[in-house]
Amino acid sequence: MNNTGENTIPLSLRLLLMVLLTVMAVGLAYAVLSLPAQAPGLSVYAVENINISGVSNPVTAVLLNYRAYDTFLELGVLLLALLGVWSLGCAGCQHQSSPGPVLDSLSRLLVPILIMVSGYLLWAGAHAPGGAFQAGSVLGAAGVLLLLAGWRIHAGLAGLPLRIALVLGVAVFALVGAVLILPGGQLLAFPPAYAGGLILLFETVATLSIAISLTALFLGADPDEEDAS
Amino acid sequence: MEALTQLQLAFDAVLGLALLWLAWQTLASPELFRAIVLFIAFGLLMALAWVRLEAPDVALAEAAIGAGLTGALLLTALSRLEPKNKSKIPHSKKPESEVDE
Amino acid sequence: MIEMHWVVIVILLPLTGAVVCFLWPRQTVVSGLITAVGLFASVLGLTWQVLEQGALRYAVGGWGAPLGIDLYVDGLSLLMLIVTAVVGLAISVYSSAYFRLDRAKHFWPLWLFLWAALNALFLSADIFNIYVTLELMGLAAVALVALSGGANALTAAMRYLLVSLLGSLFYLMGVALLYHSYGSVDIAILSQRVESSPAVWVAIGLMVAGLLLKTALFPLHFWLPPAHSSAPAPVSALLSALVVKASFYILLRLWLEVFPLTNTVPGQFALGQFGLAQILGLLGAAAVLWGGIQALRQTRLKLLVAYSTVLQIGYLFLAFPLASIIGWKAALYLLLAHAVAKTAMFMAAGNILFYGGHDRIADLDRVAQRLPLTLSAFGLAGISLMGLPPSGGFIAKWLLLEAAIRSGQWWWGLMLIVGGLLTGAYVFKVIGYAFTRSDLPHEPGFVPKRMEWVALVMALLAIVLGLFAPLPLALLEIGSPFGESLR
Amino acid sequence: MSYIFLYALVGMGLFTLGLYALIIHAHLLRKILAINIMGSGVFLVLVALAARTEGAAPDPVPHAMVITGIVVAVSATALALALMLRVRSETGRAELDEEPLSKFDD
Repeated sequence: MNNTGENTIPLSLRLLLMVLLTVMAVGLAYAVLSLPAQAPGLSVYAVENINISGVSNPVTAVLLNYRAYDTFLELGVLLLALLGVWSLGCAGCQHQSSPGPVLDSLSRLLVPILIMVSGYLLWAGAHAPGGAFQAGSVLGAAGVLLLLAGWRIHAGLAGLPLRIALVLGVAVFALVGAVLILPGGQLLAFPPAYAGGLILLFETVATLSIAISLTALFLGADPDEEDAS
Repeated sequence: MEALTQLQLAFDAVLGLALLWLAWQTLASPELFRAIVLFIAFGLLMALAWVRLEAPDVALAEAAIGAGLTGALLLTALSRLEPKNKSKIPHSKKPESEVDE
Repeated sequence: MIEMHWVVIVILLPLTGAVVCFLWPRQTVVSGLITAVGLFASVLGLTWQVLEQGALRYAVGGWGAPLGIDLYVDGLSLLMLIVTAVVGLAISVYSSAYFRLDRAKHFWPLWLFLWAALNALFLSADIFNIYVTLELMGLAAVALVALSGGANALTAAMRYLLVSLLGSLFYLMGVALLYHSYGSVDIAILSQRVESSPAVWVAIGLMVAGLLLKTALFPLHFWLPPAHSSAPAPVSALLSALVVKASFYILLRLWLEVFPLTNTVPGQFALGQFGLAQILGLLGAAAVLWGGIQALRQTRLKLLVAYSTVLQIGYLFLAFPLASIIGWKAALYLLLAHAVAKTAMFMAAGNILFYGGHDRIADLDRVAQRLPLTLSAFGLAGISLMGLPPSGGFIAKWLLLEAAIRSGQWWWGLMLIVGGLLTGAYVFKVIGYAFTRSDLPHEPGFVPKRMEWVALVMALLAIVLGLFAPLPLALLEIGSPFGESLR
Repeated sequence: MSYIFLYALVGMGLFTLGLYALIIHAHLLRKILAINIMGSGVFLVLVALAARTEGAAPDPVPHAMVITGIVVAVSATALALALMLRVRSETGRAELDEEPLSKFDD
């Protein structure tokens, strides 16, 4: 019964694979150990520019200022994964077990806490550990909990409003990023005076988009289509 | 001070081995449900490793996304996978419709 | 005059288009087509700008490398952008007739996302940013393959996803080792700093392995035929024409700039790269043979065309052991010619499938009389793939042959002839069946004229490319991506 | 800073272990888990080596890269799981091999 599915590969091949992978692992280990024992990487640059980055948490500065373009594309990856999941339709999403009373009361207790934690993380990200991704995923966890407790999005919101919320992160990055070009700047170049505010704006929309995307990924299918069928 | 460093190193060694062991168990576990639970535990230990490596931002992201949401996604997928397992016999593949439109 | 940021526009426009298509599914085809035309024009704008000003570097966020991410356009990336724009526009027009609305509403956002990912990838000068674009491209491509539904397509898409993620992880591990060796992920900075060291060698090994897996070079091609043959026809076209070329482009870029032997003491490093180049050449030769033989053996048209892609990818790797400017140019011209011809060929195969409801080669049943435009497209594309004059494929092979002879390694040129003969054999096999009567009569379907004409235009373009070769070849000189001096 | 290299080596170990499991297991859910563990291995190498310089704050750039990587990984996992379920509903099995097996997973 509990066939792990690895029986299809003969032992001799598996041994060969083990030998090959051991060689690879030794090579990888040798490469790591041969690296210089000390290296500052880019931390010097990151710290040098922190005053004009708009935040004081260096990781947030990298994510939302120095390398904000990566973050922009990454929000694209998240949206794209959702598009992919929706295009697949959903196998076995229909029947959801009804939530027990424990889950119901648990969600009543936990959801407000998660929302608060998320808000804190979003705000704290500027100067302490935290930020849009952490806040977004905590908020997404609240959404997942709501789904588990049997909550479903209101049919009137399942179409365009939901889609707008999903693309919010990508759209605001693209729009504001492009507007910043107009005064003679570059894409996503934040003037130091406004950097703090702009980062907070980006983090807020990113948090919302990430949370809703993750919740929607958990749901599996496009709620608008689910109703239609 | 010396003792503290020793202690920390021992902690790191234990954590490192625990990560490898959990990964191995996750991938070798005969039951899928157990594998997923072990994977979530693996994610939480990863978060601990991020803390040790002075990466609290990564630790938060890992705990929330890596362990939490990925775990939830995996468990839901498993629950959607399993019920069919019991009722349905794998039907022989039906000849595929050859037009893709 | 205000400086136009074409570099940024060619990335933001398809993303915006994807978002609009996603928000308003009912108007998705119109929005998609407008975006495609706009994007084509933007790439022309960028071309004009680069022709005027030479290679461009653009610091996103205004920081500049190493702290920020740079975009960089030279002749090489420009050529890739143009190929993508031409093939992309053709695929957009074809798809506007191919998909019904229930699938068009999924196709367009995914396709525009893929287009954005391709453009971002070709423009990026940052190896970590390239990782993100690779994932963006991979996920979009997988979702597009799965769009045809059915067990074969879904299984192929699943395998493709796993392969794609695995390749990206190998690449990312290489990025990690390079970053921690030299403290930068910018290609230009790395090219100045890289020296021979164990970490660099392991990084090269990992990145080359990951990218070869994504490029489907023999023997890592196992995932390509099922994925490319079971996808909807326009998706097959864009996978074969563009997506496998994107990972080839990254490999080429790294090979030329990050892994080069010129800036270090000649010796161990140079020898190592020489050896690796020979291995790549051998794999390329094996791919030519294997892909050609497998293509001949197929009974289904789309699988035949997919194996032909395996063969053509083999050609590209023959340039590595030659390591000369003319060799690289030849490989890129081959890439260009193949992209256009293969698009035409997959479109033709799609039309035949659309018409007859199947793509069994033995039952093509006088398709030549019924779909003359489509069959002409198939034949003309075949001429370019075979490398007969005056097609684009001919010029590319001619250049590659010249490079092989100049470098004293004529045996690589031999593979071009072998590949050409194999290609001729499988193209004529299809055309032969297309003229003969089959026992199984068709239930003829309706093929929109637009789909036939686009296929034919692309096939004609593949031929015409042979007449205008100096233009693209001169374009490649901008920013001298292949180095100044000959080896 | 020996412990830094210890973590980096563990990362390499996870990478190798995941690759082994990815190749030998047939069940798609296991393949997806294996890919995720390989990813964790890469992330561990990236972050561990960022803290090499003694007494200084670790380099934030790899941290940001890993956060990006984690989000990419969860996106890919979600798509992979959805695809796995569709493969399952079309073929009756959550595996890749073409020919039906007599034995059934789990």
